[in-house]
Amino acid sequence: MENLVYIALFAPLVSSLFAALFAQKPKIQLVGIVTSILIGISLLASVTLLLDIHESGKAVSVTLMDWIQAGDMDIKFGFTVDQVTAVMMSVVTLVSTVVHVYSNYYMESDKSFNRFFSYLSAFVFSMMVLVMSDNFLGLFIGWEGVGVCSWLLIGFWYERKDETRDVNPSISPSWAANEAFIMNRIADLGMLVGIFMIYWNLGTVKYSEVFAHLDQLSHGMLVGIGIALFIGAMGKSAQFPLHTWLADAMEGPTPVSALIHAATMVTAGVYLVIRANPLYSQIPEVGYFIAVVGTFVAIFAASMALVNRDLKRVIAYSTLSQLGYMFAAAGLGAYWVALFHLAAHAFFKALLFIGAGNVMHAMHDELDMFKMGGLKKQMGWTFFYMGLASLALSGIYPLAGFFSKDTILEVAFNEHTYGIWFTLWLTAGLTAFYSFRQVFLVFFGDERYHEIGAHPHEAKAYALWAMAPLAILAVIFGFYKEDFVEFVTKLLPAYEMSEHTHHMVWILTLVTTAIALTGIIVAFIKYSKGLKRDLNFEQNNKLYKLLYNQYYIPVLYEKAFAKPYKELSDIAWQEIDMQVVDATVDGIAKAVETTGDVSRRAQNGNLSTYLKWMAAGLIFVTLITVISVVIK
Amino acid sequence: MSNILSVLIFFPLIAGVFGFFVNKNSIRVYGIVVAAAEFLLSLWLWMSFDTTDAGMQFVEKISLIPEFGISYYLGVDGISLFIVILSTLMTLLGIVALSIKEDLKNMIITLLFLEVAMIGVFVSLDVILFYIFWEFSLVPMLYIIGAWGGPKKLYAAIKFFIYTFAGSLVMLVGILYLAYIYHATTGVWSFSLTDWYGLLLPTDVQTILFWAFFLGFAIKVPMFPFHTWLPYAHGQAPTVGSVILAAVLLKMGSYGFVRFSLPLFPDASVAFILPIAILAIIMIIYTAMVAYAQKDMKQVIAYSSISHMGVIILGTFAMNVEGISGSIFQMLSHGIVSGALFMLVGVIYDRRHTKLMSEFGGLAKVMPTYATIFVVMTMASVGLPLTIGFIGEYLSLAGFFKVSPIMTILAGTSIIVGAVYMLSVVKKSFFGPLANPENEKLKDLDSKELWALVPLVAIVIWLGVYPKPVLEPIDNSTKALVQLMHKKAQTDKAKKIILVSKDAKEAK
Amino acid sequence: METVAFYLFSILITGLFLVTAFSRNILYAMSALAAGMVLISGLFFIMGADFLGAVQLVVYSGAVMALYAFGMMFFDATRDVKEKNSPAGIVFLLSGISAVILVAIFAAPKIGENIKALVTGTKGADNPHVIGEVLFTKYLVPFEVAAVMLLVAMIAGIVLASKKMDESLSEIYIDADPETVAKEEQK
Amino acid sequence: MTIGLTHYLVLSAILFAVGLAGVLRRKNLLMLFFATEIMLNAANIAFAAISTHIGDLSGQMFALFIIAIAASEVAVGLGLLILIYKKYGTLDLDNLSIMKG
Amino acid sequence: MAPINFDLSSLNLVTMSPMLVTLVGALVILCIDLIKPNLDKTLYVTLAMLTLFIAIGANLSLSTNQRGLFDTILIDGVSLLGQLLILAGSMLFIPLALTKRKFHDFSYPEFFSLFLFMVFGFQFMAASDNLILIFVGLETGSLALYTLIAMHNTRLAHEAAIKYFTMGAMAAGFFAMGAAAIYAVTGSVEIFSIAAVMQERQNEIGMLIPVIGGALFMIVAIGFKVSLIPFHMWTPDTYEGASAPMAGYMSIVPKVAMMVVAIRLFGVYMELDIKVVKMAIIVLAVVTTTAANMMALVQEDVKRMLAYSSISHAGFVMVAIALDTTKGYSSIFLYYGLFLFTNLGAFAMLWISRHKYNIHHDRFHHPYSKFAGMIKIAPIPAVIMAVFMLSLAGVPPFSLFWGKMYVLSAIVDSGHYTVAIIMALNSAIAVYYYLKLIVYMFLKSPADNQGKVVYANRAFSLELVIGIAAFVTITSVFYINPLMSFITDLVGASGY
Repeated sequence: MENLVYIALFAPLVSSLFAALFAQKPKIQLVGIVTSILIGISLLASVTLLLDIHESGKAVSVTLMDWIQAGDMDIKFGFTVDQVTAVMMSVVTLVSTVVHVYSNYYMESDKSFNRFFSYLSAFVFSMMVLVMSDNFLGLFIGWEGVGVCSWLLIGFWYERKDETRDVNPSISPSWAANEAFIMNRIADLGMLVGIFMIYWNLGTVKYSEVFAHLDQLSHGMLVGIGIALFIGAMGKSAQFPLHTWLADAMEGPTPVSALIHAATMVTAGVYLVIRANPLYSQIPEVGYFIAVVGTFVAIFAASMALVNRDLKRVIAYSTLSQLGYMFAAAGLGAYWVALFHLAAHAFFKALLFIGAGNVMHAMHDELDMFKMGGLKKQMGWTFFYMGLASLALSGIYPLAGFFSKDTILEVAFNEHTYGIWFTLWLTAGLTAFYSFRQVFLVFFGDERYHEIGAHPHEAKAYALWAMAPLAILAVIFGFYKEDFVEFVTKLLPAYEMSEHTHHMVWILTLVTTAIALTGIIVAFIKYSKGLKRDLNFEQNNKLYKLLYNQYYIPVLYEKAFAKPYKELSDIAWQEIDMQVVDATVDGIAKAVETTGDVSRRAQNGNLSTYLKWMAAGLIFVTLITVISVVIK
Repeated sequence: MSNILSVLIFFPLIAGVFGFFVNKNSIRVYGIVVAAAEFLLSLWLWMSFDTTDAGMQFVEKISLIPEFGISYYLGVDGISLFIVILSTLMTLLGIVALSIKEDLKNMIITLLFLEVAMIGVFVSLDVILFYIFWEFSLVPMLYIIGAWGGPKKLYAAIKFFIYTFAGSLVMLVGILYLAYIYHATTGVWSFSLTDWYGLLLPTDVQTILFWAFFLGFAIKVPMFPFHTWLPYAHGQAPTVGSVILAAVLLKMGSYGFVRFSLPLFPDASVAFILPIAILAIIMIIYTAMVAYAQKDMKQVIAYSSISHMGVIILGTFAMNVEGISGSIFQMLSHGIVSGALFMLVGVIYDRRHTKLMSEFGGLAKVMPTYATIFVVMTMASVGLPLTIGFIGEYLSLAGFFKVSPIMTILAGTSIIVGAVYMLSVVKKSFFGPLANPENEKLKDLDSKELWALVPLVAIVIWLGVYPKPVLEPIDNSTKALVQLMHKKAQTDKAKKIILVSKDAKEAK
Repeated sequence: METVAFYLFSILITGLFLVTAFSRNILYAMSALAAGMVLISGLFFIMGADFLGAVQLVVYSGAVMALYAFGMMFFDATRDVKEKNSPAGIVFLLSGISAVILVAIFAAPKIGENIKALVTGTKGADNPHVIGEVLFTKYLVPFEVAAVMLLVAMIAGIVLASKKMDESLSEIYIDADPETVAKEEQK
Repeated sequence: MTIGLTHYLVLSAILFAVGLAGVLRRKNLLMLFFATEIMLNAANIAFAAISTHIGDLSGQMFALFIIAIAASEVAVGLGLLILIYKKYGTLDLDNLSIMKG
Repeated sequence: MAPINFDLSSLNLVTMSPMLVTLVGALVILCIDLIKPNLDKTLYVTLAMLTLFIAIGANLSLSTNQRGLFDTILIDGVSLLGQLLILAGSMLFIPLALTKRKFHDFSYPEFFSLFLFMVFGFQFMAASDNLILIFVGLETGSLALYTLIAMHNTRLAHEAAIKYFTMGAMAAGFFAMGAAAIYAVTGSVEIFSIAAVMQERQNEIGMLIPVIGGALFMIVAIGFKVSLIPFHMWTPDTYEGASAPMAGYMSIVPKVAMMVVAIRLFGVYMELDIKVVKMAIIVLAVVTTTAANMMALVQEDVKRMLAYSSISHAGFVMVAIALDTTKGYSSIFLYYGLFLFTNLGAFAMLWISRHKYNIHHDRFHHPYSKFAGMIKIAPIPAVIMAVFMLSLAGVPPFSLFWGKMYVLSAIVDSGHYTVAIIMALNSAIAVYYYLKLIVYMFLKSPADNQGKVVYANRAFSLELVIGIAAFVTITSVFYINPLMSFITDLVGASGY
């Protein structure tokens, strides 16, 4: 068993190092193949572990070696594969495998093909460390590791130059990469603080020991730890107000978006909350706060997706919105529900992104949906996949999204948090609308792509085949809900609906489905026949502009943080460091020298002056004695 | 070989003198061979070092001036061992990477003399001996900056010299006062540190002495607001000068805090945690901002050094094993990482004769290996886990969290602001289009540079993943140190804050 | 009698020395100095320090003044000297304060009453015989050293005033261009 | 009113001040040397008076040696003056100010 | 007239033997010149060396704490140390006469004779506690010294001699008046009996005022000789005008002699704990060190800079007098012992580069720019000069560091922390101007026509002296202990 753990963990690392060997060489197809196979091996190992744990019900723990030992701190590289981990591992490796295979197609003409695979596999490794670690600091390794890989991958096309926000809202890949990294770092500080609190209060950072001794801590301390860890989660999962990086992260190659910014990395925050469920279940008020934040992000992000024209950004906002759902569930104590939605979302959202990748290829990297349309003809399969994924996203029976999202709404209802329920319900409608707005704009209507001279074509067969597993899972995953619940609740607290909710389930489901359908229908009416732009509306409607400009938050951040920081830095350097601190030092030196220069004037070469000074010296010495007598 | 420390000190000295007789054309090889031999000797020191022993090892004591209690007293423990190795390593790599053509012979001989002073500082257990090496280290550095530096080299060199000299003179007065107290208490003169450790000082005396020593160390570290010599020194120094300055010389200050201030004045150290932590936090945040404002790549690294040293100081004043071990480890890590970064800046400076980031952009395309190593070092610098940079920073901050959570959070912003300026360097220099036509023909790293940099990359990752061989001896000695401090502490506050680790408590 | 003599002498000495210090004419100044010296020897006689008075008369008023007179002739300084004297204020201030300090030192303890012979020194201040005895016992060494000092002064005077000093071996001032100088140096 | 020691000492102080004033004021070196003689003579008076007063010979001896010293100084001083007179043709000390600063 | 009888052995003539040796040496040189003129100066140099050598021998053979010649001569540890330093400094100086080029002063046989007379005078200053003998000795030495300076026979040397002489004459007046004031209340001119009287009557205010006033006048006279500010004004000019070795010599030997006098005289005050005098000395010393350092900063000529630097060193050492501890007094001798070699070495380096033409500057012979890029032209001299500079700056492990450390330690031991810190920080100012020379030598490019200029006056004896000085400066750590215990024993034995 332990070997499987190591295989699952290190196969991606080997894969990454292998690819790194050729990082500076021109494309070698073998690299793509080998890495895909190695990730596939990791997938096999993960699934085997999953099944094994399913059978045995026992977690597998291994300790690789010592890491940090200082004072009373003893941190080892330890890995535990339990139910939650196994699910996460399987999801991660599955999506990773698909994305690796797909990337062979997507990146086929990129000159940094090998480098890309190196980064991508490194990401998988980091993600595996993140989910498999048995302690908070190990999690933090993965946490930062995925951050770096994300930075590398967002900035993959580093050579592109900076644009203004009007031309490219993300400015440039390298800019977006830095933004992502720094925003994550802000949150990581919170996480680090949480870890410090845990260490100094419990003397360990190992999950099992920490959770076993939580009762030793005061409530206030628990709240503190809970909030600190959640701040960490907010960064990685791009929750408000640290959300802006996610949309900008779409500058990375599309497979990256599929893997990192949809299926895996961004869900790390949710994973953390789920993992720390013994903690959060003791502090429901923090949980409620998390739920509220999640709910807010859900509708907030969905609203931005309504009007955006950028194919990938829409999906990014949708991801954000779905992450909100997950947090809502986790916050309300329904950890398995959150995990279930996490997995389901990973499948259909990755599918959606990969589909978007196909479209981009066809459109020569054009992302503006207003310049597409009618692609259904040329790209039947892609249309099929994306449509399927959109349906899943909208929560239409019998697709995976239906089960997961519906359960979240039920939980919200069950907790009597009707506000949350209502908001999420409304968001479901919005979700359906923007998903299908996208589908219709891209695949239906008039063929606007001629204007940009694109010659759309379907993706290669193996790429399409690679998408199949995701599509299949997006369809069938929902039916495994019962098994899933049974499996994970061995570890996570079982969440039981109250009697009342049980009675209401049917009504709730109907209501939810209804609003989803409404969304789809509205989208159909508005966009299936082609694009009719109301320029006046686009230019003058305040709400439209607000949404289109992402509530002006990026601009606000630019103005409120980035620019002042830059200016303050300049002041710190030019005004304070140079003019005050250094000038003081130089001033002292200067003063000494000036004093010397002045006093040498007494030495004017004239003997008479010298004699006078000597006589004055007598008086000076007398004065000193007199003064010292007087003072005494 | 029980006198290995003497060998370590005198081998480069003699080799440096012999260097005068080596032909100019062969001096480079000579330098590399000598530095490599010295490095191997230091590795041998490590190999024969008993990692379980927390006390001083390889002790040598020869009375020099018995009249005044001054002796030639050497010893090494876990705290100093690795800084010694760092010194020899950085000297070796510095010589390997030397790109200077002019007066190469003088440079290599100077470096060897500098090595003597550096090792001497870290293995001296006699305070006067320590002071001698401490002061003497300024001279070769002055020459290195002044002779091979940039346009403002003289200003920079003299500023460096006088500033640090002034600080250490106040420290000298402190040393003499402490010796006087020792004499007054015991009736004999002694300058051995181990003797002084046994001295219980009244708190008001501790306070005076603490600040006297503080000034010497703080200028060397350099702590805000005594830091302004550093940007000049780095900005003007040749690559090898910056490398050694950042990697080793700055560590003298922080080493001094650990070796002197903490065990000699535990109560005063505890009493002044607050002001020093405030200074450290200012160092961290403020200098990070200043670094962000820089236009010169080397200046960024220079200011980043100050920022990182802030974390080290904070860890030192955490008064618990975690923090102090962390800060010592961070000294090593900063030594390696900033040394490597300075070398990297030197690489591009050799090619383009400018360090202004506005001249660059898109370098990753023409110099991929260079960019890769730079990014690795950047990541180590910003404290990415599994690189060497994380462990020290984490432990230092974790240690200080026990003292003050709020201040630790403020100090913890170093991981954010650090990322801001480092990533902006990477972005400005390596990313974006290759706008400047002068950059199009740049050559990637040559073998000489690779030989210098690859070992550092290896160390960065090795110690990031498996720090135990280094951290364990450090930790052992730190435990002993903290225990000593706890034993010596007189005020209740100090007793409370100085935190002896559990296993040390049990052992007692 | 003593009182009258003292005041007379004091006033005269002070006046003469003031002339020495402030006269524009060297001759006057020197004459006043010589006269003052003579009068001081008079004071010594009043005090009963006869030997000292005699020495003062011989050495000072005789030898020293003769030397000065000789020097004066050499310098051809019989005419009025034009001096750009320093501002009198500072001079008077400094010397005035010095005088005050001295007076304070000497007058403060009412020395007249306080000073006693505390040490059994050599008695007989008025006896040249005793002085001779003391000079060749107790002060033998200073006396010999003083002899050496006078020898030194003699040699110094000879050396400094000799013709050999007219041309310097230590320094050659030339305004030639640096290259010639460098060549010169290289020889 | 008898003339006590104090009278002599005050006279000595005054003469010292006169000599000092001369030293400080004079620019002609020869006349400046005159003034230094006044200062030494002032000391002589003090020594002689004290010596007489306490009946101790050391004071007189001191005065004696001061006279000897004064004589030697004159010799050396005149030698120097001759030297510079030959070089500069004047004894004004204002001319002797090449070295300064 | 009754004959005066005394036992010759009671005179204890041996106490005078070192002085007699120098006196004889001086007279022999004088006589040789009279008998056979135009002998080569090497003869006189060697004769002078031999004389000094024998004098040192005579000195070392003396046992401490004896008086001789009617108690006028006092041989105690301090006087032995003082004489040793005077003789050693003189021995180091004399070989510097043998230069490659011919200079005016050394061409006189009288020079060497006068030189030995001067040493003779200074020896008496160190070996007596009789104010009369001190005064006579002082004047003997000083008058000879003025002459020696003038004999260099340059414009500047004449000016230097005149300035030194005139101020010296005034200082002599102050010395006399100070002695008179002290004599007035104590009735003695011998320091040991002065001390006894003061001890007896120390509570009488009428006693204290003249005693303190006398001390003030003495401070002026002593301050003039050891060049404390503001009595220092002659120092830079005289050093600049005198020949380089003479300047180096002046920065040590006369000062040592005067320091011994100061120790004897002010030691009485310190012993009785008269705080005002202590205060006056400390303030003067601090002012001296600080102001001299600041003025040295702005000099353009190395010799002048070294002049100011020796003023500041004198101030630094002067503090030790006010401490009244054995360690303090010992550290004075240690400091001057080390300073002797380093500073004379530095001046000798200037001497080696002295040439007769005013090619660098119409006034300065040793402007900084002359040494630019010296490391390229003459690496070993440059390194040696740098060693001297670093030693003067107090950078370990060179010799003066130990001196500085001992003085500072003595200051700290007696509780004057502020003074210690001011003095320590002063070293930081001082290091700037020493570094300036190093910067010129090592970090600047040589001027075009530099050529062999830095070697202009090179000769074996000069190299030997510099070699010895450099050796002593560098290897200090090995002999500090015996030296220090030697000094401490002697000083302690003298009751200080």
